[in-house]
Amino acid sequence: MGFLDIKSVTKSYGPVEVLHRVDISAEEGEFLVLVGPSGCGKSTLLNMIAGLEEITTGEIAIKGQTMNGVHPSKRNIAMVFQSYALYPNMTVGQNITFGLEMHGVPKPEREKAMSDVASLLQIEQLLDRKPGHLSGGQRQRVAMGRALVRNPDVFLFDEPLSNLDAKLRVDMRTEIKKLHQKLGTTIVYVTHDQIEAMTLSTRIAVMNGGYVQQLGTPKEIYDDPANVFVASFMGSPSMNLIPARVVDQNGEPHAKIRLEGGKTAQLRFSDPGLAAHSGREVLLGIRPEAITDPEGADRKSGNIQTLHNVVDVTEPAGSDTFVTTTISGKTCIARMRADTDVRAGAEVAFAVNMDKAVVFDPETEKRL
Amino acid sequence: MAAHAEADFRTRLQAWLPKLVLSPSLALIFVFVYGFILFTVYVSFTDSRILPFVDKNGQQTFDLIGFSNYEKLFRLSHWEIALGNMAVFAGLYIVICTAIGLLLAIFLDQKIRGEGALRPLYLYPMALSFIVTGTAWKWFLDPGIGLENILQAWGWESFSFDWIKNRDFAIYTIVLAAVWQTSGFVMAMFLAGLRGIDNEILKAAQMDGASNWNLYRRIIIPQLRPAFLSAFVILAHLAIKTFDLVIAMTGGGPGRATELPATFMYSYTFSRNQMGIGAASAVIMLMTIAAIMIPYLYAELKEKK
Amino acid sequence: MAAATQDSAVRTGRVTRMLIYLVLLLFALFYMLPLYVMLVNSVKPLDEITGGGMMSLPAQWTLEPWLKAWSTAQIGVQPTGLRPYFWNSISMVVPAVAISTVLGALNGYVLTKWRFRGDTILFGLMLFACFIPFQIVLIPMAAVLGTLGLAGSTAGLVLVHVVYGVGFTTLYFRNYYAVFPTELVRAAQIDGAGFFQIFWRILLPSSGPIAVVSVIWQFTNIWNDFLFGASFASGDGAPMTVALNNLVQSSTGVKEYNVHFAGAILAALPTLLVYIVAGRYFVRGLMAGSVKG
Amino acid sequence: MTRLGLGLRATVAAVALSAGAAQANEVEVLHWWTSGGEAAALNVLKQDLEGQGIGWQDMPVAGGGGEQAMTVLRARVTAGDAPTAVQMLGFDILDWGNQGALADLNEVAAREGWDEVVPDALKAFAQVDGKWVSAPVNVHSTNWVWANKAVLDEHGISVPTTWEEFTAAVEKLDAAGVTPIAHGGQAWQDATIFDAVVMSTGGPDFYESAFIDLDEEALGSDTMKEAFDRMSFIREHVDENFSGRDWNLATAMVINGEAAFQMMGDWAKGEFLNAGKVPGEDFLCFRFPGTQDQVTFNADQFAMFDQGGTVSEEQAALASAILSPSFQSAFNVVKGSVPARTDVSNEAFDDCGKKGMEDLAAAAASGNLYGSMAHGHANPAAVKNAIYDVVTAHFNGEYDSETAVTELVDAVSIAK
Repeated sequence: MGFLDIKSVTKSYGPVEVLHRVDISAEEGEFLVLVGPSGCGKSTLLNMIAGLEEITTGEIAIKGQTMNGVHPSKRNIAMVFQSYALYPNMTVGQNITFGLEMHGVPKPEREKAMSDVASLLQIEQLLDRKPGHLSGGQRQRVAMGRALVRNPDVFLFDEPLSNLDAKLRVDMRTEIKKLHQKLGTTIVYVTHDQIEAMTLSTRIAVMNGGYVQQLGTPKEIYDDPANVFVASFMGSPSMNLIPARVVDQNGEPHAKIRLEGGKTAQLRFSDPGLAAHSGREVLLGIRPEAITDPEGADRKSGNIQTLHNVVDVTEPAGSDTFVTTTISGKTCIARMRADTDVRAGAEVAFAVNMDKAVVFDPETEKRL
Repeated sequence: MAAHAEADFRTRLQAWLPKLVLSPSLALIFVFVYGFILFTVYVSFTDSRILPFVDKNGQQTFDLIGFSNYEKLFRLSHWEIALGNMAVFAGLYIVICTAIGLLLAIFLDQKIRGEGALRPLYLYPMALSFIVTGTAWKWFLDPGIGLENILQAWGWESFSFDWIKNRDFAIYTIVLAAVWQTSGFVMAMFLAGLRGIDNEILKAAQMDGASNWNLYRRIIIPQLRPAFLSAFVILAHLAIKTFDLVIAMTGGGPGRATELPATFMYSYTFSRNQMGIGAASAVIMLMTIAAIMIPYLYAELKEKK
Repeated sequence: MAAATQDSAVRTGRVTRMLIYLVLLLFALFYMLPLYVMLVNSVKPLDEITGGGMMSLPAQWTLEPWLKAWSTAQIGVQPTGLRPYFWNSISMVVPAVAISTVLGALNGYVLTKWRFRGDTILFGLMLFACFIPFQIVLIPMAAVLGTLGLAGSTAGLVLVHVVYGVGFTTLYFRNYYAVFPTELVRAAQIDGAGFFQIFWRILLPSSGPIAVVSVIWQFTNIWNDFLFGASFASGDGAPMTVALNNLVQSSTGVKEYNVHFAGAILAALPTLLVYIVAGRYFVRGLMAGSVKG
Repeated sequence: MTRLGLGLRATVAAVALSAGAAQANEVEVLHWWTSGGEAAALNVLKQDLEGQGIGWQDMPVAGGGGEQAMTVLRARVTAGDAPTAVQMLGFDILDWGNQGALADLNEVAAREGWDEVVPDALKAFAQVDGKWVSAPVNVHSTNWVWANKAVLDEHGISVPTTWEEFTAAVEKLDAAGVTPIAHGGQAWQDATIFDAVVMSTGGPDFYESAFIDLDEEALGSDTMKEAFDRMSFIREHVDENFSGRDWNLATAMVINGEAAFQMMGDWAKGEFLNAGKVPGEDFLCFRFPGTQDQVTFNADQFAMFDQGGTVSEEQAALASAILSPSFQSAFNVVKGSVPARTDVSNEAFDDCGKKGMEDLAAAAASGNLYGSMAHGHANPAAVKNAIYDVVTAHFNGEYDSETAVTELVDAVSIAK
């Protein structure tokens, strides 16, 4: 039994089940991120944890106590909303202390708590202003202040950074991470941004279509995706999924792929166990950073395979250059060093790190 | 234990509060609207005259006579005229109000200097009761003392404007006064709608080379759909309720040329002591209202789910 | 207001603008006409009016009709003018507007933020109340008021106006609250605020614009109502419109048109004032809610 | 449905039986006399009662010649809050009396000898089942013609006494470019003329069988068609803007010499007097040509609503005050009508008033006093309004005389 337990929880609206048997358990101090495209059920799940939506079946427990039917304010949780949900008619200070006031905390204590939080978040100078006069980042801080001041068991964040511009988003991301490290409170954080998920979390639940597709540490999710959805959703640019056939050559399993001009290539798998699938059509999953120019290939890798193919497009991104080529009829992105000299139309050598390759069943889209 | 029970009670109370809060209004409406509608339907099947149902001594004074009030109603040429007038009046009134309201709103939305002064001028007629503005209108439209007289005195000898005295045109003067009263309000609704439209869309359309005319026709006016709907409902119900206006301006005349269902209903129920027929006409009016409102409400409320 | 901050993207040429101003001014004249007739005739002696000069400016200006309408005109058997009835109207309109607005706000709050099964149907049923012609309900209303012992009292009139106004106020507030961010309500719930606390502390302070719309609408309708006022008020407690009607309508007596018009403007002053003072918020209120479908 | 109906019936029954709201020692009076003169005259009554220690709770509701007040009355009675006394006309009194809503005034009537001094034709509207239920205030006669003397003199016209003389006068005036007839095109004004025209065309017996007995044969007769033809003649000789005009504006036309005649009840006199005109010098009043011997009347009365059981002291006092000769004289001098009792001194009245009183007494004596159809003293409201519909439609050119006659028969039969 963990600190926060979600046991076989489902949610239905009338006859329509939107969330199917979710089981997640989080330890105290964990930073759990629920990530997925919009409509995947992640916000619904968060709202159920908060008590804003009823649980259809199953149980949600915090510190071993069931929360089913408990009023949101009695769960000792705090929530930061996407729109920040700052009360427009109250000053920042009043916004922060409103919850304490509602819980009957005497005024001096409220003031004390407010000034502590304000100095923690460096928003002392904003306390008398109305939310309408704040910038996006300031509002974000106030919204966090409102959550922090309650000193809750669990913090719930509902896409808190999605309304900020790119730069501020990165800054606030770091800040949230720092705060978590400093306070050590359990956090459940909903986002559709996989980078946020990767950078912030101790564990990630990738959701889609009302199902938890995979629950794991960021590294597990990234390197060991359980299915095609997770593989393509996590990572940017997303994982290349190349149709291939497993062939047996010299007793070892290889991936046979088609190149430009009717040529083929065979890449040896690092995992000999794949020989069992010999003759099958599969999806070969390789992250862009595992396809490089030969000089930039990972020295630690024990299985670098090289192939030559025509370049479609090059996209210099400053730190790296993304090179697009077509393999087995699919567009495939390679990540090369910035100074690599490649031009569109030329035939170039691609070094593929087969240690990082994963294989999916094209029918079920599950890992093989 | 007791504390727990109390907390439990409070939670349950919180859960019931919304419905509890809604219930007084609902109760009022069920009695005072739906109860009364049923009452009216019932009366329409009786031969009640001065009072419904009973006299001072508790004696029943009516008989159930089935649909004969409805039969009488549709035999009355008077009622036919009232219905015909309603169709003309409501049609013109709604269309003209909407057109003027939209035009003024679009014009006012062009960063007009003095908008703040013009707007109340357009709106104020809503604030006045027809008990008296009716008289002012009557005078103004009267050929002997009003517009016709003035223009003729100014030298436009051939000018003629005697609609209010003319059986075939009097209904249009009612439309005129009704439009005067509510078109400003419709303007406000459209203005609000216009102000709510995202400016970026307009800029984009201009980039696309849309002329002002096309901009309004293709981009802006279609986005005002909610405003059109609200305006329609408000105007439709005002049209059906129109009563004071007719009484003040023409009293239903010349002859019966401006009789409307509302004045008909009032006249039969209260002046002519034929409450049964009055109730029957009221039922027909309610059915008309329902026929307009129910599809609207259905569409509106369905959409918002 | 909005005009100042809003940057209309539509550009118009000079000639077009002139035309626009012309049309707007012509309409302004159109709207002013009856008011002109009333004003002009309220400041001239009666013989000038009956002498035929109903549209012309007064040859002789006088405030006599105004004074007479306000304080000495014959309303019933006593020459009290409209003055005493003014307060009757106020004491009826203020509570009726306040109660119907508060009820409408609460209903709108429940119907948007505490939704439950069947709520839209209930709302539709409430809306239908807006469309009942008052003449239809007069007799059954009299029976109910009589049973409740409220006939001939201000309380009865307030009840009547609340009943037939609550549909409108609910409509206005519901549409307004429908676009009010639900996250704020959720945040407040998590903060531990109860049903009324959320309404009172979170929604109500932001309801200014729509409250203006609701108040203007209700104030105008109730102030101008004649039928209910005449039927359900006692003689002394009759509202302004009933007194005005008694001043203006007389089948077999001398008609002092100048006094009638002065009285009419006096009776309309409060509503005119409401429109002028609150009118600038009116469009904003409509914009914030009621026309957003 | 049935249960609801029963429930509502029970409700209405319960409230109808409960007593009115006026407090003891107070009368609440619903009336529509709100314009200066008549209201002031009513104030005399109020002061009279106050002198006896009875308060007067005023409840004026003007509009539509009492229609508005009748609507309010309906609501008040339904609410169980009936006023003590209500100004009423003709058939309304009988209708309410038949509902059992009115108090029995026989005791006062006997004490004060009303039976001897009130004309029978009037009594017919003040008694229900042999019981006095209301106190008549005045008698208006409605078959008057008002004329501008200067205009008539200028064109050498003397007072017409027959329809032919009248048409000759009218055509003469028309030829001279004077508007012969001032008229306001409102249903009741059209009907007021129609009353006089029917009386003049068909004589009193015809009037009685058509309007009082509602005899279909009379209603559909050629005489009726003739009456409608005469209406057409009048229609052709009113000015173009007659439609919707208030009666007093029409009177103003006669006062100002813009028109020669107006057919209107005796209340029009107030307008002339108010304009500083002198009867006999500036203006003339005479019976509609061909009705010199008849008087069509309407009478304002105060009906007393039953306050539970017997008539209250206050109601008795009010009724007695209304019929006192001093009030009858004082009120009617102002109002232009004549007293409801025939024994009041004519001293205070002007020429027109004196003539009115003489005519009334003579007509009452000779059985020539008839209730006015146009003013609800010949038939019930439903029929009256049905006739209005036809008359006004015809007057405004919707029907020709032929159609009008058939429509009249039809409309009356639906409304009966």
